[in-house]
Amino acid sequence: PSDNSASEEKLTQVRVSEVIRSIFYAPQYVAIEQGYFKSEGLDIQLDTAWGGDKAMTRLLADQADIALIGAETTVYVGQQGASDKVVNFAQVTQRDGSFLVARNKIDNWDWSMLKGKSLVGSRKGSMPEMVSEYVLKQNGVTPFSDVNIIQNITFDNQATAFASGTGDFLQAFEPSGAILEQAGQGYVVASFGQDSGKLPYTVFMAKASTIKSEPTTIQKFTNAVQKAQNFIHSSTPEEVAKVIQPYFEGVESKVLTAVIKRYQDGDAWAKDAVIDQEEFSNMLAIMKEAGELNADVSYQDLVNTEFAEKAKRQ
Amino acid sequence: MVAISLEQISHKYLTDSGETTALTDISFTIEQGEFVGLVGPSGCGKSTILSLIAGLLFPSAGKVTLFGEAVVRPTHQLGYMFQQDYLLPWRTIEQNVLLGLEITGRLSQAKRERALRLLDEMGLLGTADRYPHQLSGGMRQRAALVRTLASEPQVVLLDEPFSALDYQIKLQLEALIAQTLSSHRLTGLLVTHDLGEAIAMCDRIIVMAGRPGRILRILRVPDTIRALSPLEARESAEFHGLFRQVWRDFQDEA
Amino acid sequence: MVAISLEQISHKYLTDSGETTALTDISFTIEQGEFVGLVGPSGCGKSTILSLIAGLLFPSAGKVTLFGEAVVRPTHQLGYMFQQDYLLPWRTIEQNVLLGLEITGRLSQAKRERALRLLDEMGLLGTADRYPHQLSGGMRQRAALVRTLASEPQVVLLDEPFSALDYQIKLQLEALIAQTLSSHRLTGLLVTHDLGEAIAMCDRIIVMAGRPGRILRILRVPDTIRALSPLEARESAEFHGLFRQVWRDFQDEA
Amino acid sequence: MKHNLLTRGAKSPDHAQFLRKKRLRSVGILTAQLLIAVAFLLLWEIGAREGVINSFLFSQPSKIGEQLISMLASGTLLPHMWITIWETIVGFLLGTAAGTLLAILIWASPVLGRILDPYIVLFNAMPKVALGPIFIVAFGQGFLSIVMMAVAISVVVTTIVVYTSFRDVDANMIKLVQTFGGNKWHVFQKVVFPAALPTILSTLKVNVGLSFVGVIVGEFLVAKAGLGYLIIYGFQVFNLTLVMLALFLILFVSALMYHAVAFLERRLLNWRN
Amino acid sequence: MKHNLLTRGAKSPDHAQFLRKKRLRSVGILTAQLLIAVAFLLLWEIGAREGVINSFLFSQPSKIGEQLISMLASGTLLPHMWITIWETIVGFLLGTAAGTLLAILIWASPVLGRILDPYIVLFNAMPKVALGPIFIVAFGQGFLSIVMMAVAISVVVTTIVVYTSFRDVDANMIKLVQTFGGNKWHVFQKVVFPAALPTILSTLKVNVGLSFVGVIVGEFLVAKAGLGYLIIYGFQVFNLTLVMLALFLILFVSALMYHAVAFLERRLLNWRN
Ligand SMILES: Nc1ncnc2c1ncn2[C@@H]1O[C@H](COP(=O)(O)OP(=O)(O)OP(=O)(O)O)[C@@H](O)[C@H]1O
Ligand SMILES: Nc1ncnc2c1ncn2[C@@H]1O[C@H](COP(=O)(O)OP(=O)(O)OP(=O)(O)O)[C@@H](O)[C@H]1O
Ligand SMILES: [Mg+2]
Ligand SMILES: [Mg+2]
Repeated sequence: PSDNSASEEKLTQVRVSEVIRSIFYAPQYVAIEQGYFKSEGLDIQLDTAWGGDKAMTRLLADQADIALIGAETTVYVGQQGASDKVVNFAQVTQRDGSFLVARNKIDNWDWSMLKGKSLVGSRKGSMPEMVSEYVLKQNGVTPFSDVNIIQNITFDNQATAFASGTGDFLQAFEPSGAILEQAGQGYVVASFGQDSGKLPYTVFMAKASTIKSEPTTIQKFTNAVQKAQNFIHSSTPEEVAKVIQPYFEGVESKVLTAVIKRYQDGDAWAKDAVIDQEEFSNMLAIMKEAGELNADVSYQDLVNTEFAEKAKRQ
Repeated sequence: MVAISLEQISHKYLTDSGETTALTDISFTIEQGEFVGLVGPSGCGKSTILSLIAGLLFPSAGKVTLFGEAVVRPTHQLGYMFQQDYLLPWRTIEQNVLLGLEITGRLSQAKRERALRLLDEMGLLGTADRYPHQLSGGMRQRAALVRTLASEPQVVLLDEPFSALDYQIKLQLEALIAQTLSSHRLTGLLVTHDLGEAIAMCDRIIVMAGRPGRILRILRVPDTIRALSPLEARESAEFHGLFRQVWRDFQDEA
Repeated sequence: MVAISLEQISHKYLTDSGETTALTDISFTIEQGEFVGLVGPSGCGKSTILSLIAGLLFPSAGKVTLFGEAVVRPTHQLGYMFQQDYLLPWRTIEQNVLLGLEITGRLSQAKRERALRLLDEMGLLGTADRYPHQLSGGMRQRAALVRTLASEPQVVLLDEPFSALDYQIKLQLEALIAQTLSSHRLTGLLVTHDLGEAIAMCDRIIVMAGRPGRILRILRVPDTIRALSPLEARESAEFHGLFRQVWRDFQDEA
Repeated sequence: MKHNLLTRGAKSPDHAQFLRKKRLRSVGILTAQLLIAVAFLLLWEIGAREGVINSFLFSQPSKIGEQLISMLASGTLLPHMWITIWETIVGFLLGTAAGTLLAILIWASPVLGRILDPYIVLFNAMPKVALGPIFIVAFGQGFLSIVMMAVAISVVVTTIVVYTSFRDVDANMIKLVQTFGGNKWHVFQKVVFPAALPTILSTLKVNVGLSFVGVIVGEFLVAKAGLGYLIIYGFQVFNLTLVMLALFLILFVSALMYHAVAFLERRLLNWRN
Repeated sequence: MKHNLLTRGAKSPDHAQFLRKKRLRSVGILTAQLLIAVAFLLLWEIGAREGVINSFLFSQPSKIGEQLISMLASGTLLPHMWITIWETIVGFLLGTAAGTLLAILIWASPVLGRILDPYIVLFNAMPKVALGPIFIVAFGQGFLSIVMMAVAISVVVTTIVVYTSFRDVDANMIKLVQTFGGNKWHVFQKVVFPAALPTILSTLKVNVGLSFVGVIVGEFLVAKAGLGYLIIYGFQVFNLTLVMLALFLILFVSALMYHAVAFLERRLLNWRN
């Protein structure tokens, strides 16, 4: 279905580094597969960094033009005093994408059931971990004193460790949650995203200097993202799954569909690319709660909504 | 009394590429107290014979006996000296000398003292606490001799014990060993490729030829030569006669 | 004409722990065509003297000349033979033999043919394409001799070339080398710790003592002995006289 | 004499006996080796089926086999293998060349060697894995970073082993060349290098392993393809059968490369017979 | 004779001359080494200040120094170092013990050795980094996994080196013990083990490095503390000064452990003088 009207030579090359390959970032794959980028005159070279630090490093080392990472990294980079700040310009996901998985089915879930148990979480300072701690506190569970959070396992291995008997609960990302359920190794009992409120969880970002020198490219890019967001919100999980299947070799389409449905139902994907101040402040609050915010950072410095607003109006 | 006897020994080494007949039809006996030389070209099986007597190897055919008993394993009736001293570098001379007694579990205060006395006799007074690398080549070989004697063997097998030494030291050590063996009334079997050495030191000489290893002839060293020290023996007229004779055997063989 | 001359040479080796005086006040000359033996106990500096003559080392004091010219670096006028053959195991015998010519860039078809002829003369016909490990010890040492001669030296330095060999082979090689050097009219300097060997092979003998290395005496071998082959020489009465004489010198020293 | 497989090539009855015994033992050893492998796979399969082993985590041989066949059939497997092998070969050759060159330099100039020594020790002791991020910044996010990781891991070991083997060459062989008036270059070319070659070649066997480790580490860091990438990706999509398959293929490839170098070694050293 | 620092211990004027020359050269070499280090740090600092080097990604020496001092002052640094060192020591001792034991087994039973041979080669060639997840599953998510990673990385190398040094013991020394009627245990205890000890000890120097690599890899995988953890955490919050500091400390610790083992080696082998 891609639009081939623009000839190959005219395409502007854009190097995009995504933090990991995840169904959570479906809008991005949709924008590529549906030809939205191409019709805007962009040729996307997608590369998976396998880690927020690595993706950010690539951006900073000029090995990528745009990165898709959690917005918290821009805060970290900002508070470490980078001269060329990294600016968020287009939101992809608006909630934490993780779920709480228990070993057994629990019908009437209450967060207080976590008390006295252990939870396999993420590394200290990472967004999922901070969200998790925030959600726990919101629900009257004090992290570390009420619940033992196991923080030391690499992202790749958390689900495996849980399945091999580590911890009572797991903060799971998809498709791990769905696969665990399918295999009868665990059951999703709650969604962290639901309880954390909206925040700029994963966004497209670029260096301030890039945004300044290439505004048209950034605009075109944002336009394409907006189109993908429209597509996702007007299509069935099956239709979305079909489009992004090539990016998930080795994942059954059944699982893919289930996960997409879960994200759609959970309102995980932003309707538009605009990062509003409220969402951003929510994220800063969560970071502050976690003790990782130790310098004042401003919404104005780190967020640019100009392009997203324009794309939304089109 | 017969100390060592070999009866129609033959021995083959088997390897992937084939078999080497190291010895064929070897028979000889050595009387107690005798000192016998074993000479022959490299590879004729001299070391193999010593290994058979020592019980380190077993013959493909034939029978080896030590004091009338078949050899089935190494025994402390027997001492072995090698071309190199093989003093263990991490042990002091005393510890090296006591190695055999240690292994056979016969180490006692009396034996330790006897060993130290032997060291003295060999002119190694004061070296007991030194490490081998602090000694000269001749001293090391003498220490190796003490190590052999410390286990109180009846029979001593010597596999070219002088060939790694300086000529002067070699002549001195030849005299020392000949004298020590006879004063301890030990039976000796000396392997050497130096025909002159064998004639000068031994009572009898077994001359071997190679490929396959066999005995060319066994000859008795005349008493006139035997009465002399190894250094003097080399100058006697009979020595040269004997030397020529065996030398011609070798040349004919080659 | 004087081939080699050493004038009041002394040499010290310096190491962290101190200095070793290897040689003091060494003076001698060797005439062209002469074959001189250098004997003395281990460590008395025999190899050091050869290294000085070969230009591998420079004396702490004194002057070394070769055919009247001061020695400043190794030259192809000079050939060197070692105790071991040091044939390069990855080269065929032919390639080994041509090593010297290769290094000095003098390899030509004529020289190659000459070298192969030398191999034949030494009884190594047909071994040119073999690797060293396929040869016996005696053959290897003979190949090393050919390697030395192939570079057409005027002077040959021999550092205990026989001491790693079997007695029989050693006697054969002694004769071969003595004969080859004289037939090529080469000057030779033979280091050995076997006094008998030096007497049997050489025209003159330089007897050294150690710690520090110095010359004890220089003696001429009587023509009667020189006329004989090394094997025969050992049996002559003069041989024993000379041997005794030097032997006593050694004993006095020690 | 009648010969069967066990006594073929025998030179005599005794030798036949000897060969039979020896070959029977070899057969026995081979059998034991196969038995171990088969028992391992069988126990795994049965354990997984019976639920003793968590087949969800460890997958099971039959599933891994299916995955292998399906990926072979769809042509999605071999490209990953080739990429990893190719990266390893490039890293291996570069690492060996760089290490040997450095060793030659140090041999030729002992002063340089002494100056560099503490840095070499330091770089050798440093876990190169920790340098990963610097590699990304310095060499970009692809092939070059991976290859450089392979080089970094293997280069110092090569230098040390090669230099040691240069240094251990019999001093008398060097003296031999010097008596012929040979200079340092002659010494190196005629003696030191050929004498050290066997050691150098046998290091290569180790080196190819180190390069492979470097490539896998590098692929974990930056790959878009390759066996290391398959592992990362397999975890991401929680397809542990894919992870296990990748692990087996890594084993397979490393064995393959080890034997390739061993073969090369034998060919190059055939003067030894 | 008047002696200064350069000629202290001289036995004669010539020797004094020799010592002076030698020691002057050593001083020269030390100076060159320091110059390299200083130049490196200086260029880095200046480059960062002038903006030639991206000081955000690479940090700069002065900032790293500040970070070091502030972390030392707050007492948050040393615990991380101790943990890493402790894990390395445990992994190192276990790996060496296990490797030596395996070597002894193989030496004592050559048939066992031949049976295990291909598996040992395979395990050796396998990049252990790739096994990380299996370690988590098998050994949990803490200390044990980290130590086991250190063991896994060092054990085979130890086995191979130790076994090789057992095998290379002069056959005549073994024969010596046998002529005294010694059995296999005597041979091992009196000759093979002590003769191989120098080689074993010098492997330890390499081993401690390997164990350290294992620990860092393990810490990347599951650590709650340690220098590897500091790197991960530093990246997580984009404090690259912390990352660089951790890298420097890793260098420092690895050099420290290398020299500790070298010291131990010298002490244990003092019979050599
Ligand atoms: N372990 C072995 N395996 C195969 N062949 C062997 C073995 N040991 C010795 N041989 C062969 O047996 C023959 C006799 O060897 P042996 O060592 O007894 O000779 P030798 O007379 O002592 O020689 P040398 O004077 O060189 O010590 C030689 O041809 C040798 O190659
Ligand atoms: N490179 C060196 N450094 C220090 N000392 C040395 C060196 N080479 C030789 N020596 C010492 O110099 C002395 C003479 O040595 P040299 O090798 O010339 O003796 P040698 O007569 O050839 O002995 P051998 O008969 O054992 O070959 C010895 O004491 C030796 O320890
Ligand atoms: Mg022998
Ligand atoms: Mg010498």
